[in-house]
Amino acid sequence: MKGLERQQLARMVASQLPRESFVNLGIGAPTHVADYMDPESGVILHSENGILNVGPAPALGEANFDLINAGKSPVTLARGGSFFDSSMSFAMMRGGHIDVAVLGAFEVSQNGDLANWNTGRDEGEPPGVGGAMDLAVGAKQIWVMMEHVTREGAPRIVAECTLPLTAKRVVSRVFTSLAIVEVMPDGLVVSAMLRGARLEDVQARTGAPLRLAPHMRTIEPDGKVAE
Amino acid sequence: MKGLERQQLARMVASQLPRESFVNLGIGAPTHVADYMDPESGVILHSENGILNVGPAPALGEANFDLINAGKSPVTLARGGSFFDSSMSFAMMRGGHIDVAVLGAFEVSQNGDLANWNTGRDEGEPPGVGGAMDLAVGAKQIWVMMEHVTREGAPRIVAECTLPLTAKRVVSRVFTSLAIVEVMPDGLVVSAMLRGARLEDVQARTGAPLRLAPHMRTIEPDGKVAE
Amino acid sequence: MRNVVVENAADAVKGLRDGHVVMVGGFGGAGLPRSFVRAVAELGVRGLTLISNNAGTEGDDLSLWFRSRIVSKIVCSYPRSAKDFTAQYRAGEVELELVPQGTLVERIRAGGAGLGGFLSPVGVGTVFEQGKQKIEVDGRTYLLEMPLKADFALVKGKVADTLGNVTYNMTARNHCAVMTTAADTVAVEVDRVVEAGELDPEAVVTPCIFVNRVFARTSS
Amino acid sequence: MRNVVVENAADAVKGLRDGHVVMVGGFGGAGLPRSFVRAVAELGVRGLTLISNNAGTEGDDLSLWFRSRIVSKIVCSYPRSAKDFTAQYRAGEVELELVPQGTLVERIRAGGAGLGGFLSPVGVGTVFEQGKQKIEVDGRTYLLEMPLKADFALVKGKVADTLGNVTYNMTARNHCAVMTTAADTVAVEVDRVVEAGELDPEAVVTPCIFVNRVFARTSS
Repeated sequence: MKGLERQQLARMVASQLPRESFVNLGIGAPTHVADYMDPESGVILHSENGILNVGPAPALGEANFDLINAGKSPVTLARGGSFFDSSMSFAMMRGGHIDVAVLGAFEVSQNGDLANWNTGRDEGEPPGVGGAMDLAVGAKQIWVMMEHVTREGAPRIVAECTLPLTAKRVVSRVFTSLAIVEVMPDGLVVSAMLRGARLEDVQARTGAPLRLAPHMRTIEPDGKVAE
Repeated sequence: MKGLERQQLARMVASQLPRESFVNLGIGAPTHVADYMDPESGVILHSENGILNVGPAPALGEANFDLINAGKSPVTLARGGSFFDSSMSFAMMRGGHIDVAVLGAFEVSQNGDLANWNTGRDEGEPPGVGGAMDLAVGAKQIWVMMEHVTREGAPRIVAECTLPLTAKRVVSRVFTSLAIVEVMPDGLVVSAMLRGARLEDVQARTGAPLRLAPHMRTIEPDGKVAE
Repeated sequence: MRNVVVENAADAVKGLRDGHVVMVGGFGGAGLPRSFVRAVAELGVRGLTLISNNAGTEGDDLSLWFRSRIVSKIVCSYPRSAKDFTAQYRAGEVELELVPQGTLVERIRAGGAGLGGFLSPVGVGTVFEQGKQKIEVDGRTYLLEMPLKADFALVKGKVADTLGNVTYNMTARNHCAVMTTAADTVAVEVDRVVEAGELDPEAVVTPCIFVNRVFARTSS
Repeated sequence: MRNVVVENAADAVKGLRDGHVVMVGGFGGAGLPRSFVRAVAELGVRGLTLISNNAGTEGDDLSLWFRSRIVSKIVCSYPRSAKDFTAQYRAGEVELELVPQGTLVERIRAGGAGLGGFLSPVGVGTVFEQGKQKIEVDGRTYLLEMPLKADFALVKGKVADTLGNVTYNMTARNHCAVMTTAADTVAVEVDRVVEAGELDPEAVVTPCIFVNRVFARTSS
């Protein structure tokens, strides 16, 4: 079953962000969400190294290495943006001022536990945590975007995380290459599925019980979500 | 025995401030220290409501009610001054960044306990503490300036404070209308006395044992201290 | 695009209800949002908990709230020279939680920054340690101080843009900046509103994420 | 009048000794004081504890300190893509204290602000709670985090005046501003020095009280 590519997944997430919300896009795949955001949405992007209202990537040759995002890529400042120090930036995050943080993940458990900072494998590098935990604990809503299964085909949505946790009971919604899954107090609910997929297809690739939302939506192969 | 007037006391304290030090002058009598400071001393004044490098009082008619000191009197900003919020201002104080805080006091004990926020009497007003405690705990050196005795003639330098404490073991030096008293680990040491005063005169007006410093200085009636 | 400018002070304080916790900026008159103070007095609410450095002195400052009897508790550092508050305090009609100023502002910052509290050396060995947990770290004693949050924060800025970025005027910044971080609804009274992009991004003191409503005292 | 400008980077790091704790600003290359990094590498000191967000990548950044083997411990949040550090870490030649970034910066702020620690919700239920005291407040669990202080803080500003007031350039502000509050000796590398009074008092980010030495990369 062929799921959404990374770019289509990014488009899907972008389309779901609340208008005029303050959003932090985590390092990696979530960064691409910015490329699909409707400028009319009024969404304001935060970067934890000290920017509010991050603009698009600079034109070729116009990068300024004092103007980078949390992934250390050059960015620009949008109109009405501001700079601040890390202490204020993490106060924004930990203090619940960010409406949505979109994060990548290795695993999400059925009760919203998040594992996204450490693969638990020795990859020849020391561990690094960066700002992952602060975002995961602090933002009002934590959305995860990830491939539905690992490269080996194992579920990433699991009954219980096996990898080192980033935070417990924080994820509220998971966007995968196959579905949108809501983490509810009484379990996981699929609120949208890729066109052509059936619940049993998605369930077979998921490590925890799923049920369908009363109002199901369809994800088009280009990442658009039809009501 | 006639001691220094408030203005002469202020001149004495001003002359003792270390060159280029960062100083907070408490509300009340300490405020007058600013009037006697040598502009060449390079002393930089802090005000806890968010100013570094407080300048002199404004000319008549030029007061700006957004530019006030901790006593809510209009001030000016000296060249190279800056404004900041209360959170940074009290971080400066609590964090030990102020070299000297000059505070008024009701009582100072022989081990440096300070009582300067509450007379313990019902004066018909609710209690108010302001920034007194933060300064008393945080500055590198706490200097007190006060009349040597109360209006009724009772000592203000005492064996043990009777009034509600501001902080314990914080005062390092007391400037009074009669003497400069150093608070040492092994007791109070008089390092300067008003011209014509004898140790027994000062001791008679002090509630804890005093001894003379090996090198005594003389305070002139105008507040100048002769080596 | 986000635009948080409201047309009048009443709109800025809309939703403020009986029993709410309200932070009000200002040190003396500097940073005091006078239009909001009046607007709240006119709401007819009751039983507010007021968090502010002072309790007003007289006239159209926070005295107004005490004269209108809308405050049941105040958390502050210096409620002196406050005639109306004093009368009610002495009559036992209003509760006072006195907090050293630096602890007050740090508790507000902790609330805004999502901390559960902090260890302060201030107040150890004084009456302010009563009722607080003492924690020793490296041989020094600290008091565990709790965060403060509010339903509303009302502060005074200098210039805001339409997104809600704010600068302050000189010492009027005082408690205002930190209060904007610690309330569900944050309203800022300013002298002037400009378009987004007109403020220097390096000189913005309160980024717009903290601000819900902006009211310009004089029209923009 | 106070004048903290020094003529060269070596003077800015003078007094930095074996075993010192040294904070170095920067997130990636932004805010990294490269002249100071080189100057310290040339001092021939040993056994430093380095507090910084990263551990360098390659070239003339903090990698230099690992190549010169002058660091015995690093406290940081993200020591990835750091070839020289990684080699020493894997060989057990350097100790790593990994700290979530927000906790790292808050611990530095606590050090600078004279706090004995703070309660953070970050890391609860993860490996980061190991060895830390847990404190429950209003039914929520927090970790007690300890302040960080240093002998030296080395950061990169944009413009400083002769008194030591500092502004930063865009995201180069990052950990630099807070590090200036938490060290005995604070040295700031800037692009340009101006006379006292030339900076906007409202736009100064680091007031001069925190700064001991200023070095202009290019002559003023």
